[in-house]
Amino acid sequence: MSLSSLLVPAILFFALGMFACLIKSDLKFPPDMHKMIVIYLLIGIGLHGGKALAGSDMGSALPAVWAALAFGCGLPIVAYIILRALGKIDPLNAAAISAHYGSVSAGTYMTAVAFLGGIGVTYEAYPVIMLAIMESPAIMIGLVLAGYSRKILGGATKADKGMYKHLIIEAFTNGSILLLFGSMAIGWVVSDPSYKKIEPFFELIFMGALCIFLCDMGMEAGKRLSEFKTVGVFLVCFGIAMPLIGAVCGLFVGHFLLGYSIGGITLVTVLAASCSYIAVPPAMRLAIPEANPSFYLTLSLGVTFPFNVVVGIPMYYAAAQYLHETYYPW
Amino acid sequence: MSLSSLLVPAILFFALGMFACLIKSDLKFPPDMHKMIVIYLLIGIGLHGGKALAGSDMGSALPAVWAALAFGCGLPIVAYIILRALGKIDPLNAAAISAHYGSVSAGTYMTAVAFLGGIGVTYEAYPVIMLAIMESPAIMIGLVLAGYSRKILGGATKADKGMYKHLIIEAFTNGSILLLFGSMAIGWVVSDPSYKKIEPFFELIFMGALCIFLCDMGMEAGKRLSEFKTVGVFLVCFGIAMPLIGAVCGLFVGHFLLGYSIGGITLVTVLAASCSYIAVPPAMRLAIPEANPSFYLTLSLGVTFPFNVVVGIPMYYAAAQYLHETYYPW
Amino acid sequence: MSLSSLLVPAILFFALGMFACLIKSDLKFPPDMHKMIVIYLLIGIGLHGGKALAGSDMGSALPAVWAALAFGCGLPIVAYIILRALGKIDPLNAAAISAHYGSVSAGTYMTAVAFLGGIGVTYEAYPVIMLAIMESPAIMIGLVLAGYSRKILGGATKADKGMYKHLIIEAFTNGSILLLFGSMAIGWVVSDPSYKKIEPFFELIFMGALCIFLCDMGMEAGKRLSEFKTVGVFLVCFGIAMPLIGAVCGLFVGHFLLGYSIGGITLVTVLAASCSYIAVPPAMRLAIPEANPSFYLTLSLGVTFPFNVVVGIPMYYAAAQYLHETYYPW
Amino acid sequence: MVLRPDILVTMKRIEIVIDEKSLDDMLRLLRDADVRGYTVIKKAGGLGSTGERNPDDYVLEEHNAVMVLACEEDQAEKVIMTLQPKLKDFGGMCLISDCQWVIGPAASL
Amino acid sequence: MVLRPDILVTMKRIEIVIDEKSLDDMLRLLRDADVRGYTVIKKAGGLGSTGERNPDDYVLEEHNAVMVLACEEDQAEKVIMTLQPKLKDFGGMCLISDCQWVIGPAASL
Amino acid sequence: MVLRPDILVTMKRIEIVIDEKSLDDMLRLLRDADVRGYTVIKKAGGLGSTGERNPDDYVLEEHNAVMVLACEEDQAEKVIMTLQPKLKDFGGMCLISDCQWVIGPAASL
Ligand SMILES: Nc1ncnc2c1ncn2[C@@H]1O[C@H](COP(=O)(O)O)[C@@H](O)[C@H]1O
Ligand SMILES: Nc1ncnc2c1ncn2[C@@H]1O[C@H](COP(=O)(O)O)[C@@H](O)[C@H]1O
Ligand SMILES: Nc1ncnc2c1ncn2[C@@H]1O[C@H](COP(=O)(O)O)[C@@H](O)[C@H]1O
Ligand code: NA
Ligand code: NA
Ligand code: NA
Repeated sequence: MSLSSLLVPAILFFALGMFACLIKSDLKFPPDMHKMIVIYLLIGIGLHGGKALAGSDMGSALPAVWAALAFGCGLPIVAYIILRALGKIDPLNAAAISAHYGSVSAGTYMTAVAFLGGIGVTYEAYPVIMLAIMESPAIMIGLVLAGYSRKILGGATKADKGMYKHLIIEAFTNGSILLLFGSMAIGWVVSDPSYKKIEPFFELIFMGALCIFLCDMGMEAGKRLSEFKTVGVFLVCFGIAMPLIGAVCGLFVGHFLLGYSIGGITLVTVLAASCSYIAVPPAMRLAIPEANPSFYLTLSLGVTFPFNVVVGIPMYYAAAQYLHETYYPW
Repeated sequence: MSLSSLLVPAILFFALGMFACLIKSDLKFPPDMHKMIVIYLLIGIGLHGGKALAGSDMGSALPAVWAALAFGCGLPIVAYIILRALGKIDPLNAAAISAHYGSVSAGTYMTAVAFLGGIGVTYEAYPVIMLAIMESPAIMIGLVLAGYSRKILGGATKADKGMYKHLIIEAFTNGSILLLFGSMAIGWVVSDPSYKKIEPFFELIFMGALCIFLCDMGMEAGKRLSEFKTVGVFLVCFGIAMPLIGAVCGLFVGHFLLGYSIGGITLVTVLAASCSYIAVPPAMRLAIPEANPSFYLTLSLGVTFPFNVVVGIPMYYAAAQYLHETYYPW
Repeated sequence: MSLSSLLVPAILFFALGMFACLIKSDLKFPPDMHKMIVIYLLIGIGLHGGKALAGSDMGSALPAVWAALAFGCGLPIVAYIILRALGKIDPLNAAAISAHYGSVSAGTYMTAVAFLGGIGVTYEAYPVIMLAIMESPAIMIGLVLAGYSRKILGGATKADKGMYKHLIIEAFTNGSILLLFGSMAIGWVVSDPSYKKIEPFFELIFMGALCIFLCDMGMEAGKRLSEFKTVGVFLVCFGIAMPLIGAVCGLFVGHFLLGYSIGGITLVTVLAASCSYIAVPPAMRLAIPEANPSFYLTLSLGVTFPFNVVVGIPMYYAAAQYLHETYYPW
Repeated sequence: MVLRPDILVTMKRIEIVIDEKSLDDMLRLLRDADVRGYTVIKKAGGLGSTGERNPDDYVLEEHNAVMVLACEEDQAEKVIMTLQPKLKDFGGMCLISDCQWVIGPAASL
Repeated sequence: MVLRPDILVTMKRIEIVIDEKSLDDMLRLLRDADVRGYTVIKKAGGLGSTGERNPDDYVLEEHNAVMVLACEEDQAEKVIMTLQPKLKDFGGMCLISDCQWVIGPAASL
Repeated sequence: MVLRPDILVTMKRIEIVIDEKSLDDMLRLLRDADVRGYTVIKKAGGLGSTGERNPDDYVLEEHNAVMVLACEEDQAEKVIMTLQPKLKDFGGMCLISDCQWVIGPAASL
């Protein structure tokens, strides 16, 4: 893997966005533009994934589903323990932060797809299912951790049952998850000639639109990064260490348990290492109003996301490559 | 026509939007996104239509123009009579609702185009002229019906002359009509190599963009549909019966008078069966402030539009096919 | 050059936008749509330019840089002298207006590119550097002219040093300039296969998106044009004469000094003739609050921009052709 | 004030700020209290007991709605009596002040 | 109020809500009445005698504009006298209330 | 007013309009004055001593922010004392008026 393979346009645009933020440029993308591109990209991933799944063996998808659930439930607990034991972070903030790490970042996933595409590496159809599944369980675990934390603190449970129900329903009717699942289903059922008609919009121009999205995310990450002082050194370190822990789990699961190709392992690793900034933050804001949003937002958007995009993805790919060549299990 | 031909992505995305609304998902597209896609789609249809017309015999376009005017003037009167005679709807609401059914829905037209494209059926260049022409006459007839209704009611005419003039001018300077006619004219005059340069944007990615538009429309229709209780059973039935009446007229005119191919008949039928939710509602709101907007909006967006998109178009196509094969007039 | 070569879709859409404004249509594009397309187009130009530059001799780019700086500094001074000597315009308004003419309009540049593309004329890679460079120097000269004007007027310098520093920093961190330079750099460094992935989005659909942009600009120009009474006959004449003066300089520099092809000369001429409506107006509003914004906005957007788009570009092209054929310097 | 009193009616101005998500519930309550006029401004931000609400935040986009309604004193009382028991649930703020409504020309009344 | 009276000027606060389409006419009237300061918030919704206006409605998007202007009492009178005859045409509402304008440091006045 | 006085607290309503660019500085000042509640509406337009600000203008897009804050009288004094020296720099306007805050049901206080 040469240096030039790191010069993926999408990642360079991310860097451009961060640079714009760094030099305090007045560059600003309209907020609605961001929402539109997210909608477009989610549908695009969904359709593409659905089409790929339609052509693959669905029995083999089950292990991916289990892996997704395991990540979604396991990683937040690991994160919670680390935050509590090593960082002495107060229980409610720890719970809120943890939930984010069980979930995924579609932006990181798409950057990884762009990265793999740039160096011509193929991958399995299943990771996209994991992407769609992983957003919700982490929210549930976040609620459980919050309840546990409140018990520790001994205070009255501020969050009533109605809210929990509301949050659980929301976790499954969440717009982006619905869009992802819905377009996966559509990609699955439509005939090839029908798909061909919409392919130019959803596939041909996808990578370009992703560049604009990542440029915007770069600015957003830069803004958050500039607040890193408020979160302290420990949390910043955690924001880099936690994706690495997730990555190790992802590499292990992707290679030994799922037995994917290098591309597939990379994507599974990226899913495990990434951290939500779409569905989980609003849920945690509602479920744990006592937690400080600037903690989990700075970590998720300002530390872990840029780390994964700029450093993580190539690293995970290299690790997947090494693993695949060294411990070839068959 | 097999079931799979109904699995047009555009229609599936419409269903996804309605589903999102049904399960009360928080999915929401930015309002500006909707406006942008509408602008894009109108220009796209216009350019495509203009280019097609440039290559066809303009003398043959005249019957289409007459048919459009006849639909625009005749259908609202039919609707008004039905609403008054059968439904005992008060005159002003009847007038406001009627006007909508003389006009057309570009969204339904585009879905029909996507449907025909999906099953590989070609069509004449003229229906797009009808689309462009039909928006305005219905507004005029709506004004006439409103004046007539007011005379019946014997009250002072609330709407002054200035407003009528204003509305008539608006009916012809209306943004979407202008965009449609303007881009038709541009598609007409530009040379083929020039057109090739803009074709990727306006044609290649058209069907994909239409999917996003219809997903949004599905949510909008779902929202309106949920208000159907306020309009009552009679009006909901009318909202399904009236497009069928329009469709019968459309089939007859398209086949026997215009002598179009199956695809062309289908489009003419769709135009006659569809019902405006762009230019007519604001005009009626201004012209007949006494009418209840939730009546005509629920009917147009919540009943007739989804009926046409999901059930109507394949039905009209089947009918056109049957007609074309059975009563081949030549 | 036949008449049909003037029927470039982009220019026709500009005319459509002006027409919509003229007939007072309610056509209106969402403001965010405009911002989004501008962002997209700037990135598109930048990437394309960067890619072209990567394949060309960078030593030869230096003369283009010098020419850009010369235009940026020289043209405002010429404009200032004309406005003061012939028009008796008050010093501060003259300074504000002048600054605009040293800068460039990316919209005009892109229209010229579309025009050349439409008639199949190629051009050098260097003018895009000039486009990126020329926005800032004119702002500096504007500040200098403002300071000079204030000295003439003998009043206290209203603008403090802090603001000057702020403006100079802004001139270099300005969003659009950053976007242009940034994407030029990205286009430069990315590998060909990587570029291919984002090309469909940034190049294939570029010309179509430009049409929508120019339709919007047509409406904007129309709105401004309708205010031409407030600026008076002299300024309107200036708004047409000044681009012609710039064009003569551009033709001379492009042909004799830079030795470009017909396409290249046309673009250099367009840059010299065009007039900023993005970065310069806000800078002048801040630097010279005493100047009347409706003067420079009407001139820049309402007079010079439409003049260049509709009349100027074909004229400059014809002149470049004539010059190239008559005074072939080698 | 020198203004002719015949064109001014003394009224109460009620100004409410709540989370945009609760706006529909609030409007329903207002309609129950027979309110026949109000103005709503959405996408407002603010700071309150539940922290900051920033409509421009990329991830945690939260909006307030500002509502203004002018009504006669007894109507205002009715409104306040209807709203007051729910105010804790809605959060936000509810202010009342005095104002004068300018009425249009008598002819067309 | 314990606030030093030298930094407060008693003024009238005029608050107008009208259909956004009539905003330009209204502003023209205000300029005729020599108003030299106002604030406008667009895209407001509301309920009034002509029904609901909902800026978020997909089909029937209608906007109100909210205008606030602070001026001295006699200026306020002039404004009201100019506006009042047109109020029926504009629809919406026009409120006046008392307020105090905080003036900046005297030095730079 | 017949409204039960136990649910009303007399307060001051401060209304500030400034350039959106200065909003952050203003909010910082307010936080320094221990303000614990405010509401902000952005993207307002207006006319003032520095000319027109039009958030819809294509080239010269300029926004005002409207801030409303309700607080007790002594708090209001503190706020005004903090803001007043900077008002010239900020430009815009700052109004104070009287209002009454409606407090929620006592039970959940
Ligand atoms: N004292 C206040 N002055 C102005 N606005 C307030 C005040 N308190 C609360 N608000 C507004 O009400 C919203 C919700 O308040 P809360 O429920 O207390 O968090 C805040 O975001 C503010 O916009
Ligand atoms: N009593 C009121 N209180 C607050 N706003 C009002 C009131 N009456 C009317 N409005 C506003 O004025 C707009 C137009 O009113 P109208 O012309 O009566 O329909 C409404 O949409 C409201 O936003
Ligand atoms: N008398 C006034 N009434 C209402 N708003 C005002 C007034 N004076 C100034 N403003 C607002 O404050 C902004 C800035 O004012 P200025 O700094 O004087 O230009 C204006 O754009 C208006 O929105
Ligand atoms: Na994860
Ligand atoms: Na019809
Ligand atoms: Na120039």
